Amino acid sequence: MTAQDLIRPGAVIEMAHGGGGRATARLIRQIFARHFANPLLDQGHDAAVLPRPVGRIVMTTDAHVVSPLTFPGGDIGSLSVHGTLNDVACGGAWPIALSAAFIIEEGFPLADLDRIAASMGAAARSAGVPIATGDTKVVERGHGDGVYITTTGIGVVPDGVEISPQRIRSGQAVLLSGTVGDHGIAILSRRQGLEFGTGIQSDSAALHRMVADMVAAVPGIAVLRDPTRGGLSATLNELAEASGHTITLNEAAIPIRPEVAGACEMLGLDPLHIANEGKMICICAEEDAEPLLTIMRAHPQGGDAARIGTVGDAAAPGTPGLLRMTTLIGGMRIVDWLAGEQLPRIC
Amino acid sequence: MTAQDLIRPGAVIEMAHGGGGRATARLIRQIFARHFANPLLDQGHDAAVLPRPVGRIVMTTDAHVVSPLTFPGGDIGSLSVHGTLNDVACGGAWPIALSAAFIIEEGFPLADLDRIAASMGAAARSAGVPIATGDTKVVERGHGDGVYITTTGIGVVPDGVEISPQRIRSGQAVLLSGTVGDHGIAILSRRQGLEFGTGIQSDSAALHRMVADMVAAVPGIAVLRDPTRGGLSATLNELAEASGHTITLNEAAIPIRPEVAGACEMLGLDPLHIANEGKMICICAEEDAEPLLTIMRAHPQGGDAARIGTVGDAAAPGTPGLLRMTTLIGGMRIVDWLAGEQLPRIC
Amino acid sequence: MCLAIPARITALHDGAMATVNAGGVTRDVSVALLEAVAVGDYVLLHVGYALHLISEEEARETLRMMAQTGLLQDELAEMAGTSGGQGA
Amino acid sequence: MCLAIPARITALHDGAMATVNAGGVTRDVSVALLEAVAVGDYVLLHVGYALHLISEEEARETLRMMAQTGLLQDELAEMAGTSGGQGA
Amino acid sequence: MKYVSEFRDPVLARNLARQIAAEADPARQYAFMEFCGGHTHAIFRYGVHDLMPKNLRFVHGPGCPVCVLPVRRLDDAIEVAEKHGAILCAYGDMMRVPGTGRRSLLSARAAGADIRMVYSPLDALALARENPQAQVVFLGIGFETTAPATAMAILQAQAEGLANFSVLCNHVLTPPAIRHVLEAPGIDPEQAVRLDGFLGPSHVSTVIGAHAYAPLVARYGKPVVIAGFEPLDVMQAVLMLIRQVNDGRAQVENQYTRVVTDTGNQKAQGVMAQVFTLRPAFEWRGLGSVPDSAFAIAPEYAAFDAEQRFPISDKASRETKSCECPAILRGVKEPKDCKLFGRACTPETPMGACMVSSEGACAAWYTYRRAEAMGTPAPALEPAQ
Amino acid sequence: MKYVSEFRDPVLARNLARQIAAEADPARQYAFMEFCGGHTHAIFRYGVHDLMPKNLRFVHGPGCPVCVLPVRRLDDAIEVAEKHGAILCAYGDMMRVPGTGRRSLLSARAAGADIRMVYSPLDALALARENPQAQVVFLGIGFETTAPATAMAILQAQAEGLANFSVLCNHVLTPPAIRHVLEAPGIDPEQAVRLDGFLGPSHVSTVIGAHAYAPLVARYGKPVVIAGFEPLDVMQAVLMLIRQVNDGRAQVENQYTRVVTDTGNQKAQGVMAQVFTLRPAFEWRGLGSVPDSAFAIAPEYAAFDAEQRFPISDKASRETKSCECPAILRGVKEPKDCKLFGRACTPETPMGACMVSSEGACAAWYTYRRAEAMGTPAPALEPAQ
Ligand code: SF4
Ligand code: SF4
Ligand SMILES: [Mg+2]
Ligand SMILES: [Mg+2]
Ligand SMILES: [Mg+2]
Ligand SMILES: [Mg+2]
Ligand SMILES: [Mg+2]
Ligand SMILES: [Mg+2]
Ligand SMILES: [Mg+2]
Ligand SMILES: [Mg+2]
Ligand SMILES: [Mg+2]
Ligand SMILES: [Mg+2]
Repeated sequence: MTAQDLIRPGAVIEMAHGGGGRATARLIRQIFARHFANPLLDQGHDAAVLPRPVGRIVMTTDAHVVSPLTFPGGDIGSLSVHGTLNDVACGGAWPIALSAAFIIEEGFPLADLDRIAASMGAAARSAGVPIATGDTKVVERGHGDGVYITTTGIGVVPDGVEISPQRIRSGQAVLLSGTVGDHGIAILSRRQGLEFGTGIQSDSAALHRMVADMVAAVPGIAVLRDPTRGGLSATLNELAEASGHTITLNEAAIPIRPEVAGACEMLGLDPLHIANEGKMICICAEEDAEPLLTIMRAHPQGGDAARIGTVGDAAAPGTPGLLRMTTLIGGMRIVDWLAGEQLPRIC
Repeated sequence: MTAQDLIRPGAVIEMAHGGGGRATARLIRQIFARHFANPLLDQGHDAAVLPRPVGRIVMTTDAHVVSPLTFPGGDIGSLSVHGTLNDVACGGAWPIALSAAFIIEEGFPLADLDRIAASMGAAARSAGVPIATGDTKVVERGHGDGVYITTTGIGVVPDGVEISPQRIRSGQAVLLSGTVGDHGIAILSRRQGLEFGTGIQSDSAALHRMVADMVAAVPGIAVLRDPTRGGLSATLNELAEASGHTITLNEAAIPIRPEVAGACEMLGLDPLHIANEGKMICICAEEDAEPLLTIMRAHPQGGDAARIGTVGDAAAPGTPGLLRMTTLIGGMRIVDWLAGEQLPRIC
Repeated sequence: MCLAIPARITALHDGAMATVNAGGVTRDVSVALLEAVAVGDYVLLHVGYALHLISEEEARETLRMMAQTGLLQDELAEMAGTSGGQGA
Repeated sequence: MCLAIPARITALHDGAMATVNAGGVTRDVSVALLEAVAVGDYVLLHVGYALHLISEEEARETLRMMAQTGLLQDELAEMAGTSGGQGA
Repeated sequence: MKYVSEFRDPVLARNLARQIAAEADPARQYAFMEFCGGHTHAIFRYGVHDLMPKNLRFVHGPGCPVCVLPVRRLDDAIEVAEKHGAILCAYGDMMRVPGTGRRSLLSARAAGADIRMVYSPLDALALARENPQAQVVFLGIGFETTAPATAMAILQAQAEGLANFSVLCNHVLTPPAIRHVLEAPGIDPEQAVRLDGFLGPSHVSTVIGAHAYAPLVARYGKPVVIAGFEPLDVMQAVLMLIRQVNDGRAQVENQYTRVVTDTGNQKAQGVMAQVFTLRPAFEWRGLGSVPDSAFAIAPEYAAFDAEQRFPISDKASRETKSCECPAILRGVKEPKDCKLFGRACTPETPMGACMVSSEGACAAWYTYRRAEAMGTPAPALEPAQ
Repeated sequence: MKYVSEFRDPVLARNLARQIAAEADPARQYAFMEFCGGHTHAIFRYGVHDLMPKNLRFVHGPGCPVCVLPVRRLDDAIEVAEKHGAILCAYGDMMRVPGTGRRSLLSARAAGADIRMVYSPLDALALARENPQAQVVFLGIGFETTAPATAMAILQAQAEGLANFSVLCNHVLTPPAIRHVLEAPGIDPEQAVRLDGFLGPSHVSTVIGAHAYAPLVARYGKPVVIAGFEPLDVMQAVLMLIRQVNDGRAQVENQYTRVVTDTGNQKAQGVMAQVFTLRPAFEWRGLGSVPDSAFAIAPEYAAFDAEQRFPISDKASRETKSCECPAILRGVKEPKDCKLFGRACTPETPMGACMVSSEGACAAWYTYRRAEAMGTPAPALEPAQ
């Protein structure tokens, strides 16, 4: 039986595809194994055996529940690869393997699943990282949202690299690899009931190659972090809190596409709260800032890299570090965490 | 703010808990970090850094979507630890770290989440394996089923251990570590609309310690596999197909609790299709069978271990291996994969 | 379509309902299709209804006949000094 | 509650609807609250309705006054040979 | 499990096998039809075949209600759920059966219809109570074993005034079907199956009683031995059939005396008589139209009749082309005679009902003995002892 | 973005700051109330404070419809969704506002109520069209800016004959609220806030026109300068207010001439007059009962009035105890005067509406300047230039 037999017009996921019987085996073989094919996955065990790694291991996981499943610039398949590779890269590590667990809703079109798996396989291949093992579950209609994908990534950290918020120090530079808010606004533009037209594409991309070059040039980078859910503000607030230092941004220096700014004006959103999926924050010594920006800009994902702020004084003992910003007009304000979920507003 | 503030009576998961802002940070801190506390997780990064491992790495992942979330003998929290540790053990490996990704439905009681996280933390501690990193997503009401947990495990395989269906040979013995069907029947007994009374408890348990002893004694074990979803029949059919060998079971030798047999009679189910979550199939050389059974029986999880079958001839080239069984009355039949999902029937 | 299993009545309830135990599994079922039933009786259970009483005596007799059949044959064969029926 | 943004009308449709472009973002909105509107007009957009036309001329005048205010002050200061107003 | 395990005993099985081998006349061919799918299932699941002499053949009869239900009736059920928005309740057995265009209840559910698997009509009643704003339709299928429970549910609904409960009634009757198999109307006598006797239904007989088969035996001169569903029951009944054939007798005999009496369950018979009425004829898959072979809901209970409540459309229902189920159900073909068997048609991708029901002949052959059926070498059989 | 970016220009901001510093009389204290939450938001988000002289104070007024909506009206909305099973449509702004027992629309949704966030009343109309079997209720809140859209939706529903659409109308009016702040009825004059003038509403004024404030200015002798919502607009309007104060003038002036005219949008005014009727009085959070300050749906459109359609119960709605919102909304207290501010009450765990709305004074202080408000040392301010 070929994939075409399984993915015939109108065919959808049924509970049987998750029952653990032959239907499950066939689904895995005809969709996932076909699109992800690589020597590790092809071992066909419940657990993949990887060669002995050279260095410390980094491990990270992310559940991807994006809606809609396909959006300008990507889909949940490629996103689930990029999102996890970037977290591995945030550890200063080179990714060596991914796992992928699918939770699929009964009734989900097999053709859509095939498309998503193809995109996921392509993203992993283009990143050069195998999807080594996986799992497939089917849940009843009304207990899912098409498909959820949890990817876990492992990588190897070169010796001498010690990425940690504890290494944040006064006077360090805060770099950002490109424009803010592209992913979140691309998603919002396709949300039911909110559709608006825009040329904005998600920035979803794998950053491990750029990061590898950065780490090779400056092993002493203090922090790498991808500002995903909760945006720049959540990520930098976390770092300010964890490090006990005030971080001051310069609003005028933060790269943003005009359409993203426009959509934020329309929906009453702060672009600093909007998710990114192909951006990296880097905190480094002042003297490393320019060399790192040069390296970032040499990568397609870092073309708009900019220095967006500076680490300030350590906060008073017992008080957390603050994130603040010099505004466009030269005032100063706190940049707070997003309170609750991101809700478009009219006031 | 203490956990008691978050988990106040009647408090439920809201979308904000997944928004990536302070509510997410607090949820993670007050529930997950509290129950899972260990030095790796406490690094507090998006990616955990593990010490340099000694040996090849094994990686496995499983999405857990069990309903009901709590069942006799366990809950989704402990199950998600055991299920993945057992897959690591199936690689002949010693588990060194777990990741845990949560997909939580809006409206899910925080007290239930706390209980599940506590059970998960306890299972990981008792297994001696840290939950090194995690992720939390919240989906809208009607897009989940309380909570789904995807765990990924990594482990280290001792040199010389090569678990693989390709090493199955004629004449090898098929061992099973205990009774079949306990988990699946414990779950079914609590399914809505099917409730029946039974003393059956899920067998959910971590088997890596038993496996470590087995592998230490017999590094040449051909296959280890936990017969979970799809039961003994799915797992052994997979092995028969992958190895190209016929496997013959002896129905009279397969351990089964009387209540499990009774429930299967009542629902018209085949116990060989029912899921187990604390059992291990081992295929080994004839002469290793008895020593391994002795080791298994010395562990609380292997008390009922038995030899249940024998690997037969290699199938004709181009035809897959078959799984068959000498029946109770001395006839012979094929044991097929479960067709479709497991449906209680009346005929 | 006629899957039915033997179960023992362990309790009787209002509305012609009863609790039964089938091989260690308990469930509430209807006994409305039976004329009379008592705790301890074995019944044949089908789609939530008890369909018929099971006769312990008849069951024993059936088993006795099965046992005897084979034994008789063996004994006859032994007596005749030849081997029994050839196993299929 | 009064978040409203400037947008340019790019097309007019039946039922007093129009497509607008706001900073590169397009959306269909109602222009039923306006007396008259033409493609190319800038309008103030609020909860899916165009609320008022924006006057380019007035906007330019406002900006001119802002620019002049400060400049005037600087020039006066320069003329007087003293420094300008102290920044807060 | 009492009354179960004893009847799977390997020592007794060996005894019975020896006795059968001893008594079967090597000069004869024995062809026995097990009418019931339950027997088919037991024969395959326990490998009873392997304990039988080579000159004895089981012919698998039409006694699986899932298998004989015409596609049209399943299409109706899907329509009731999809077009009329009812909550359709069905037994697990029905969920995977392919209707027209290979659509099943499961695939209709995957596509959004509200279809629930139930274990008992009592569960459907409970759903009707819990969802007063919805229509709850119970898909009633089965022989005389199952029909009384459906009738009871209707009486219960009436007593409770449950106005949102109804039954799509497809209950069928055993004796008329046996008669039909024997008469084989319109079938070339050369093509009709040669039968030497019947394994009589187990659980149907608990309801209708052993006497119900007497007129058939008298008329057609074929022995009927009512047999339990455990493998030893089947073997003992085979022995009893062999003896009747060898003796030239044709009688109703009862192997399953622990549950089957001569007159059956008269209370259950009464309930069926009250709630149901005989359809003048009913379409059986494989058998065609069989007179007096099915129940409809009696006019007094029309309020609970889904066929009355919902305007069920005329539609072009289609059996899968080249599915040989009809011939197999009449006992004149075997699954291996079907071109689709084990290739296009498997339990995961069934083309006919006989491949879905675990009592269907095709499913049984595929699941338990496909190596033989498909002509690949049968695995070497260890000695049964 | 045209008409936006220009009004955030740092060079012009520096110019305006210098001019204000130059013209502000160091011997005076200036207290200007920005009536609108939109101004409050702009002042905090852009740090306009930091560009103002020390003797100038912004007093944050009651012009945030989310903040002034009494808990009772929110409880009603939750009741309509929970008890009457309606699909309740609300702007994102309302979703997190705590009602009685800290229940919000979001928590009611998490508990199962069907509550949808909409961006426009047109979205609510679309939902009513798509769900003909459900009741769709639009929670209408907002000032004169927002009310015309609600009125248009009602007219559209009428034109389409959408029988399942209705509006829970909470629209409030600006001039009566300004009058109320100035009169401070029942407030000890010592406690009443001293104001030197008003930043007049931006977008309300596009609808009602600049002339609408003339009677207030005439009667109370306080200058009003209508100002745009961009930071430069605010700064220029402040300069205009300082000049009026310095000159001893009290006039309506219009800084926001690019959108605000003397007479406003007369078509919008006409639509409001057609669909709405004035309530004799309406309860404002903080202000108490304010005469002639809100719209109800006119009797001609009663079919679209959710207050008429649903039997909304009398209930014991409760504001959070010790929440100082009422005093803050009158301008007589500041968030830092509230014991809960930044401790029990934060944007994640708001105790009052002023902490939820991004236009609320408490949320603005917490989000943008809490270091100062909570007495921890303010972060050192880099020079504005
Ligand atoms: S194998 Fe399939 S298609 Fe062929 S007769 Fe059987 S059910 Fe019909
Ligand atoms: S801080 Fe909270 S409780 Fe205090 S006045 Fe503001 S909203 Fe009310
Ligand atoms: Mg992660
Ligand atoms: Mg990530
Ligand atoms: Mg798995
Ligand atoms: Mg859904
Ligand atoms: Mg990250
Ligand atoms: Mg796994
Ligand atoms: Mg597993
Ligand atoms: Mg994450
Ligand atoms: Mg649910
Ligand atoms: Mg496994």
